[in-house]
Amino acid sequence: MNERYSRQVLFPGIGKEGQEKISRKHVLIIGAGALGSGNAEILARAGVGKITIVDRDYVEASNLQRQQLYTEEDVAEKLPKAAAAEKRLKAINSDVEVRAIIGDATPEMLEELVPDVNVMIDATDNFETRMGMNDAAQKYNVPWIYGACVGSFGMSFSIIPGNTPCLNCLLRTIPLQGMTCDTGGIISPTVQMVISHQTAEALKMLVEDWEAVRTSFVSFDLWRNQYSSMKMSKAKFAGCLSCGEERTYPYLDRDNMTKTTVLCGRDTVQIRPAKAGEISLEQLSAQLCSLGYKVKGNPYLLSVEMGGERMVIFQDGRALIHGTKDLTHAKTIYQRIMG
Amino acid sequence: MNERYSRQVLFPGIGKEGQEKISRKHVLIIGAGALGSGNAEILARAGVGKITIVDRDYVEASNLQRQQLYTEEDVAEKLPKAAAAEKRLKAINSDVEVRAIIGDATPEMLEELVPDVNVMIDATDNFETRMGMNDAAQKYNVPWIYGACVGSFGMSFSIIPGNTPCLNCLLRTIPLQGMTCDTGGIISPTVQMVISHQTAEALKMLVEDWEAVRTSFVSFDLWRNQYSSMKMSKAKFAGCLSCGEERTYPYLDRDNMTKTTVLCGRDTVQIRPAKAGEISLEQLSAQLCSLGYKVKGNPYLLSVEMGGERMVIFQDGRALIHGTKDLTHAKTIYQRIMG
Amino acid sequence: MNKVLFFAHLRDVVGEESLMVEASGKTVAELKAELAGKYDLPRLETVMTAINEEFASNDEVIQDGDEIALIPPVSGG
Amino acid sequence: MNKVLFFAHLRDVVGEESLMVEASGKTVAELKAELAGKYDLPRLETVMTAINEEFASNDEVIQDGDEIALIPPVSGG
Repeated sequence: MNERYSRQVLFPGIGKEGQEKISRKHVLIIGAGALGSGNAEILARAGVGKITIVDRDYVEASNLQRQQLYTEEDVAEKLPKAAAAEKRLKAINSDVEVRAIIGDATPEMLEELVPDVNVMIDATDNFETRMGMNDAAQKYNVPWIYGACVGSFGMSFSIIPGNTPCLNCLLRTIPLQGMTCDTGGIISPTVQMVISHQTAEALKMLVEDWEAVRTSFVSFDLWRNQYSSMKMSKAKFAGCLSCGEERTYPYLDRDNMTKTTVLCGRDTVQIRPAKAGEISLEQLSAQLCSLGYKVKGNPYLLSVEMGGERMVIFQDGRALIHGTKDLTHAKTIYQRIMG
Repeated sequence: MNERYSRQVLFPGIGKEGQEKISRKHVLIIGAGALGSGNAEILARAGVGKITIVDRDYVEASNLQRQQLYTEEDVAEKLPKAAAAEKRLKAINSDVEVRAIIGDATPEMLEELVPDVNVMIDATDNFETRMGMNDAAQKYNVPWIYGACVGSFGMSFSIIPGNTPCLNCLLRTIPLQGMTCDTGGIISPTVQMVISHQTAEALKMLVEDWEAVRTSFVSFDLWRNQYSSMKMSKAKFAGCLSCGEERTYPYLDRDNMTKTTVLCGRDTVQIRPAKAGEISLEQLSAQLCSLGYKVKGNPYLLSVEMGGERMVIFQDGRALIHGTKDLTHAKTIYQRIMG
Repeated sequence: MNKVLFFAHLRDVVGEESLMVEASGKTVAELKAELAGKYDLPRLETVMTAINEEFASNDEVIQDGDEIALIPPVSGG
Repeated sequence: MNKVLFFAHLRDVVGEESLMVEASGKTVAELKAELAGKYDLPRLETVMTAINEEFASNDEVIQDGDEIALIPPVSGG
């Protein structure tokens, strides 16, 4: 065994045998933002055989406060996050095979990637992608670890197909608007604590210590000194369309996904959420104002200035992003605000 | 305010005013190992005005599994940790003033550094240095944050002079042998969770949100899914020599520190612990054997091969390190095993 | 009586970490509807509920003395 | 009866996460001495003790039903 991993091999939960298992495993990380870069760094240092990391975004100045793989140089070069992550991960551990994918984790991509991996880590920033990951995990029997955070509040839950409840059991539907780091802010310690939980769970899964895997749903608030551990045995929903007996994997179906269209000749992208529903423009407006965005509106729509683009949001959740023709970029902007 | 910190300013616990305070503060980090490198990265990303980081060691291959500022190149160059940390911290955030000190955090050094800082972070690996930090913190009225970990087990406690109990109240004496990462192993998620707690507390102190500072002693085990929060109001000890009414700051006194002497012409350093006491050679031998060290012994002493050096430990805790004349290096080796 | 604990932004909206309410005999959904009306809380349908630190569905009936926690799933990452 | 919880390496030595013992009327120091003898536990003098999640000194007297946690300070970092 390599001297490099000696302190980890000394830990009885891993040992020599565990380290050998880790070195042969493949982890898929969806997202290379705060959670993604931190998870990837820890797993690369731990000597995971192969890491595939997927992200659609590039490195910006506002990422540096919490996204640990990136430097000021990456911002200056506007590197895609997946590419910048790959560069740093290789400098950290040249033993690890890193595959960086610059793109959106669509149902098609998940169906291609998930069957080949041992563990998947949630490091995305929206529930639509998470529900796709949840369905793919159930379909291909891959354990995955939900993680999310905003402000000083974070949460994590380990999902093992055939054993634990799944994310769709818990939520039953995609929340129409989740709190994101772009609306609620974030401090780096919160990110790190979610990562601690996710990577501890990942290591247990990689060494196949299934008994040690946490069965409770953890949530915590570092500023308010709260920590809660919720038992989940009653959460499994027999009629769940993702993990129940009559499963259909609804979130692997394109028809149930957010739709993005370029509006011809207008330098504008239209975003239509999968599920129509009424959002409270008044609440959203107050929230965005308090965050310092320039917001104008009437009872039917809101118009928000965001750097180079302007987003117009309608009551049914539909939006127009003016100033871009890039579908992925437009979706990123939308989900940053709408979750 | 810089766009760079926008997500942190959005968090109500920080805000614009908090960010300005952070940018004017000075944090002292004792140690640039696992806890030190992680704390330094988070605080540099958060935009702390000045960070002073002290470490006596250089980067080795076995550090890379958990010490997040370092790369394979730093190992190849055998860079001192403080210097390697400074290099990476500057690439991450050129706004932050970084002072790297390559050396041992002796009482003299602490007396020189502590009066100038706003917060001190414990990232050392032994109780002797911690007790010195504790005394210096009390003497110069500087809040500091204890943190430690081994295996999947970690702990943290915020110490505010004049308010909370101090480390000497809790321990009353330096533990003769603490569990270290060199004897019990360590996984990176444990390190990260201690760092999460330490940096959250540091941010509260830097923005002067004293009400939010955690008053309980946190300990947790990530592999065993335990989390405990111990109330500490009854822990303050009136007769404490570090924070009580008749305080003497015993651990700022050279006479109470471990003594290191080069034995003339023998390429050997003698280490004499501050406090004489009987250690169990039998237990220590069993522990070191199970960790894979070559150990020989008799009822009076143990002899342990460790890389290029050989350490001979006597029943009263005294040790000879053969194969070096470097006092600091010898002390490092000793405290790695003895805590 | 029942203690209701609020996590994340729910706490900011309510302005308290916890409230004492009379919820015995009500379902989780009924309690959520009542709180949503009183405090202008957004989208409580997808907020997870724990009764005595155990996950509870929206149709579970609350007993006297039960401690209820409302934990909103967040999407940041 | 009293439940005693063991953290970190103490748990490895004892082989259990917790034990039920009769400690009512004993001081923390007495309980430690008893456990140290029974399980070959090292250096319990500096192990921190919580009674019902509150720090307890070595001379505190344990009541029936108190839950005791033994938390060894560790030095790794």
